[in-house]
Amino acid sequence: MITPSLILFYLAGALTLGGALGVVMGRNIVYAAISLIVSLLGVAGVFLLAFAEFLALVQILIYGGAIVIVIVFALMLTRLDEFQQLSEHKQWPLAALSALAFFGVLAAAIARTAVTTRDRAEVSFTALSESLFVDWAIPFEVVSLVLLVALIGAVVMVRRTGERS
Amino acid sequence: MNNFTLLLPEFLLAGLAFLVLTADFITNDERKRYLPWLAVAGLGGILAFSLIFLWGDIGSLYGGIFRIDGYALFFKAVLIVIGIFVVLSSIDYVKKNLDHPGEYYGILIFTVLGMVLLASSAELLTAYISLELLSFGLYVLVGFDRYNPKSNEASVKYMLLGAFSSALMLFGISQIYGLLGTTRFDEMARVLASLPELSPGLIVGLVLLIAGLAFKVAAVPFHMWAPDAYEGAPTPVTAYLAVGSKAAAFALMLRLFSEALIPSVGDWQIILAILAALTMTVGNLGALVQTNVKRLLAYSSIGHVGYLLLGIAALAFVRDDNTISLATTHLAANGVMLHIVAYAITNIAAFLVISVVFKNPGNEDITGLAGLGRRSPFLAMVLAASVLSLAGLPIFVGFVSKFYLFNAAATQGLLWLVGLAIFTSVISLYYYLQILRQMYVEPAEDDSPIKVSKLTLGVLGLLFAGMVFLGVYPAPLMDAIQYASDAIAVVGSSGAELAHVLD
Amino acid sequence: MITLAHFQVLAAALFAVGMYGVLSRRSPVIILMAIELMLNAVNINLIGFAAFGDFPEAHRTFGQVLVVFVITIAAAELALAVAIILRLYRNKGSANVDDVNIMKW
Amino acid sequence: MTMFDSYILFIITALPLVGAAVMLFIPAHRQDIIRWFSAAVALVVMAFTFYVFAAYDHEAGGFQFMRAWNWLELPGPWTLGSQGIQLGLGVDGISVPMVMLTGIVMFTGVLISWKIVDRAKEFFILYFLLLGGVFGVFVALDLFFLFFFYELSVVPMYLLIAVWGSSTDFKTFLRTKEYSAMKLMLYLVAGSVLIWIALVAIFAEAGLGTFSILALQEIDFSRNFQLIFFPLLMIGFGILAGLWPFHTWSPDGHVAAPTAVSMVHAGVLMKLGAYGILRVGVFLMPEGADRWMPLLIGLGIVNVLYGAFSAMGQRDLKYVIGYSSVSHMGLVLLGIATLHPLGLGGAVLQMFSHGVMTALFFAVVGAVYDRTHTRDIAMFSGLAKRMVVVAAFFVVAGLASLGLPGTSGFVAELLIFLGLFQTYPIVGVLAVIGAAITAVYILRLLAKVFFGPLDERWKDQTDASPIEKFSAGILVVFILLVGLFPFPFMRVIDSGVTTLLARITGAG
Repeated sequence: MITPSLILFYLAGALTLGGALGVVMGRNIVYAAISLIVSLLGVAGVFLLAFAEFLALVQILIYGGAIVIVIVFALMLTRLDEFQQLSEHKQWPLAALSALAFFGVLAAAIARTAVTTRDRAEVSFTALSESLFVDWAIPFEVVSLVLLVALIGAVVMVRRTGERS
Repeated sequence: MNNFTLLLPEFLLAGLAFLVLTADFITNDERKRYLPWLAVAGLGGILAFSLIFLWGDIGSLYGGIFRIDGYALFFKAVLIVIGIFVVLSSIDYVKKNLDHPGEYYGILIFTVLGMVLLASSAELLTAYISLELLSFGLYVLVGFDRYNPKSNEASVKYMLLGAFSSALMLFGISQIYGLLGTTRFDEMARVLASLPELSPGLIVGLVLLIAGLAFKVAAVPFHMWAPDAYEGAPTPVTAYLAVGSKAAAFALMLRLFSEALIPSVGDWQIILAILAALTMTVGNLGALVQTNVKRLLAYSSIGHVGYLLLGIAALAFVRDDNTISLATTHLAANGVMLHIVAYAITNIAAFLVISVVFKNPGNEDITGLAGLGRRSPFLAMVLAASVLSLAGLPIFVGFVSKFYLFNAAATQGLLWLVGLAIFTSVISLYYYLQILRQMYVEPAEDDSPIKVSKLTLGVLGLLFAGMVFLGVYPAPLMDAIQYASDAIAVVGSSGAELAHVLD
Repeated sequence: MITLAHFQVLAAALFAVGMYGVLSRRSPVIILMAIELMLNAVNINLIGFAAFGDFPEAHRTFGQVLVVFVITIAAAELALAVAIILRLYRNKGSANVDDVNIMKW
Repeated sequence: MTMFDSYILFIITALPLVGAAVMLFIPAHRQDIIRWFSAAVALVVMAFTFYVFAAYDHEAGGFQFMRAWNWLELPGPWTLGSQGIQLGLGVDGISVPMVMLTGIVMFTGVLISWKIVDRAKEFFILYFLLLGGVFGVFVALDLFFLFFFYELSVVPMYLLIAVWGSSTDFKTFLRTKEYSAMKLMLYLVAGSVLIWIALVAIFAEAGLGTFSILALQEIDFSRNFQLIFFPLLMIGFGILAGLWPFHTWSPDGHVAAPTAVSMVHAGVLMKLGAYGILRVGVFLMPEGADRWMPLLIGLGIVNVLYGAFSAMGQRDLKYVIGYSSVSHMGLVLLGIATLHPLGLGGAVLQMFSHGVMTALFFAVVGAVYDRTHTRDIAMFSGLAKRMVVVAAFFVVAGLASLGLPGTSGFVAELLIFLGLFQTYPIVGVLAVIGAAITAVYILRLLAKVFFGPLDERWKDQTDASPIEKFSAGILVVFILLVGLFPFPFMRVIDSGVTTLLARITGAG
């Protein structure tokens, strides 16, 4: 049954997949970055359709904002023209084949796996935050350490102090 | 109610890392040489504290996502000791070749924390996050030789493939979450035991989870990052990569497979067995053609991952009629843990010798070992002992652990795989003997004796003593291991059967 | 009507596209973006299960919690990876950036 | 049993290992201390092995001097309770002569190695490790430890040959010591693969949770199991015993090895293989043994004839001895394969006899090589004129080798032939022919090298040094002792063989 939400889903899905294809097929890294934004916005749309408004917001802020900006900054810091000509491996048909095979297996598994479902239901924001900060406090703490390590690591990697010639 | 005092060692580890980072920040260059000693003292203190404080103290936090038991305690001790040895073997190397010692040791301690958390995780998300803490630290450490393009490249490659494997694993976790409704190990086991058979979606999830883990431990065919990463990384980090990350990943795998997935052992045993067969074969054959010592040891460690996977595959005896016997699960679990310890001691020693012998990082050709037997008899003896232990020859610990592990697997009905394992183990002897030959038979180009610092001598002496002592008298270690495996094996050694008929 | 299968198939497709990118491209930056796509596929899958799964409330929430963690890790991963790639780029010079051939063994 | 008796086997095995450990801490340049220390340890060990032989009660038979220590528990639902791995030691009539043989060769080998100056410390450490392993195999009553010591005795060989050995120049090609060492290692370790597989299979099949031979002998393994796994043991141990066609490591290895190592290797180590076939193969799988023995007969007779013919064609003195070892080990294998009291007894005695005799051979050849720096037979003539004592030793070894009455070889070979005639008469005839060929090449060798006119090149050669005389003398004494008074030896051996055969008839 075609419902408006289904049409929206297809739209968001097309955006997601189209953007994704743009990322992995493109020859130009700037276009790839823009395609990535498109795709990630599509994912945010999908989140909305699953009543995950908070996550959709997070998705737009973190991905659309932070992550893509990091990538673009990185490109700016390097000489952009070097990235104009991107290429594939010689064995890209093999990669395409394995990706297709992977999708085939997954699709078949989805088709043959009966899952008991119920109507779409949203997860309340309070429940989410309570779960995040109470039930999953340990992983949450650890994730903050992961971020810290990534930060220190990034600083170590890029900082110029003590640079040898 | 959550008893947070159980988490004290973890908090202390995080605190120690912060302390080292802060100390680095506020001290001048002269004082920075005390940083590693601060790290060692801290780790030693935390080790002692954990052993005294947590002994026999069993509990779980947040309804079982995080388990403090004998198994976690055992690995906590093993992993912290590994951390101490890696710090000790880094001191000279870092002073000579790397800058930013504070960040180096700080990140190292964070990865130790990640490993320790991994051994306690009894839930997939917690395990995943801990694994990422470990992996992120390792990505940075591998690239820590910032001005060496090989190190950069190793880091990039390791990071990209690590992230790729994380994605695979996460997809597997999402499937398991969606189809089992839980990611807690004990609940997973319960749900799995109630299923008449595994749905295709679930099988895909399990396979992806296994594939992701296989990437992390460099099992064939997910091993291609390992030789490059091992070669490019600073040598002490290579040791850490070979030892610490694998010990921790197998600590997780052992718990995962024996606590959560054991009811469906009939489905994954063959997957793991094939993975193990490929890994031990490719690893040992690949090592035959290597001329770079670090690459050689990388392939050898891939071979050893094959043996450990064999042990995991042998956690249960699947009979011809698809009934499962868990009567000798302990034997296999003990074998895996013993081999992890043996492999850890041996590899740290081998890499430490290599980091001392090879002055210029980036050029570790095997001929550089020529004449080591005359240049430094002690270093040569330790390296000889290490490779013989890796080859599984007595009187070194590698012999006992391989024998125990293979024996366990044979008892579980995997004799064909044991035959292959023993056979590849002989192949490995060939390239290990090449190392011996370089050291003792070939003459050196530069015959000057090698100066070895007292610290390195002490550390190597300790490791050598450990290799021989555990090779001759492993009983005390086995008692500890038995204590650990009592905590994870679902069915005790009473011989009870899990009545689960598949299909 | 949207069903769980829609989400699952979309996730699978996105995951496969990302996988193709990782396996076929030579530029580390593009590979990084492809990995982000794969992680987003995971998130779609999780969101789908959280919305449609016949679980108790706490377990449905967990699906979204997992997504939060994945997004956080993805962000950290990307920042670190970009830093490491920049370091490589500086040392090797521009011409060789594409030669980080991850399929070599 | 006294306190001392219960520890004697442990002491014999541990002393060389402890000695090796102690030597680690002696400074490398104090070679005099190292030599005297090694000799002292070896002498004490040899004395203890004599004691074991003398004190073994052959009338009681069975395993004696038994002692077991729990070493490792193995968790599992074992019916006997959790036994695990034990360091179980004990000797029966078969192992007692082997232990004594090892003691003799060990001591004489240390004396022969007196001249080694290059890295003497490392040499003696490895040598002692090797011998600790050999003793361990002969006294272990637990399959794990048997294998442990077996591997331990293999490991040091590589370095002993590759570092202290010598390469052989065959005009057309060079057989380097590294090549020989590697070949020997890979063959032996390939053999241990088969053994290892068989051992874990035995453990899994028995389901007792123990490796103790005494416990495992109570199990009647199924016929199929025995048929599949006995050949693994036979070939695996057979490789070390020089079984054709897996023997090619042996001449190369023996020739490349330094003298003392050749002595130990040909004299003792190859016996480990034959001993393993008996102790593990025949003892635990009598039915499999019974079925597979015709194959061993076939391979063994090839060994005898092929080894003898090859020895005849060699131009290198040491290769002659190397191939004669292959031939003589063939006799041992034939004796085992008869599964007849006479043949088996002969095989064990031949193991002892060949061990002493080959050690003497290699000691003599080593003495000649040290003085002349060549082993090419064509270069030698009339050496006896300058080296009377060396020649005399060689004659004794040669006569023992061709089985002259009055030497140990005679008794041993006679028993094997008698056993063969009782079971496989045609093979017996062939074996006698093999012995005849041995006589031909040994006598020709004697005539060419030691008698005849003295070659001018060697007119300044000196005779054996006192230390060489002493060590070779010990070996000569044993050759004659066994040849003239075989009964004390046979009594001990028979007690072991009888028990073994009782198992086969029981199973058959």
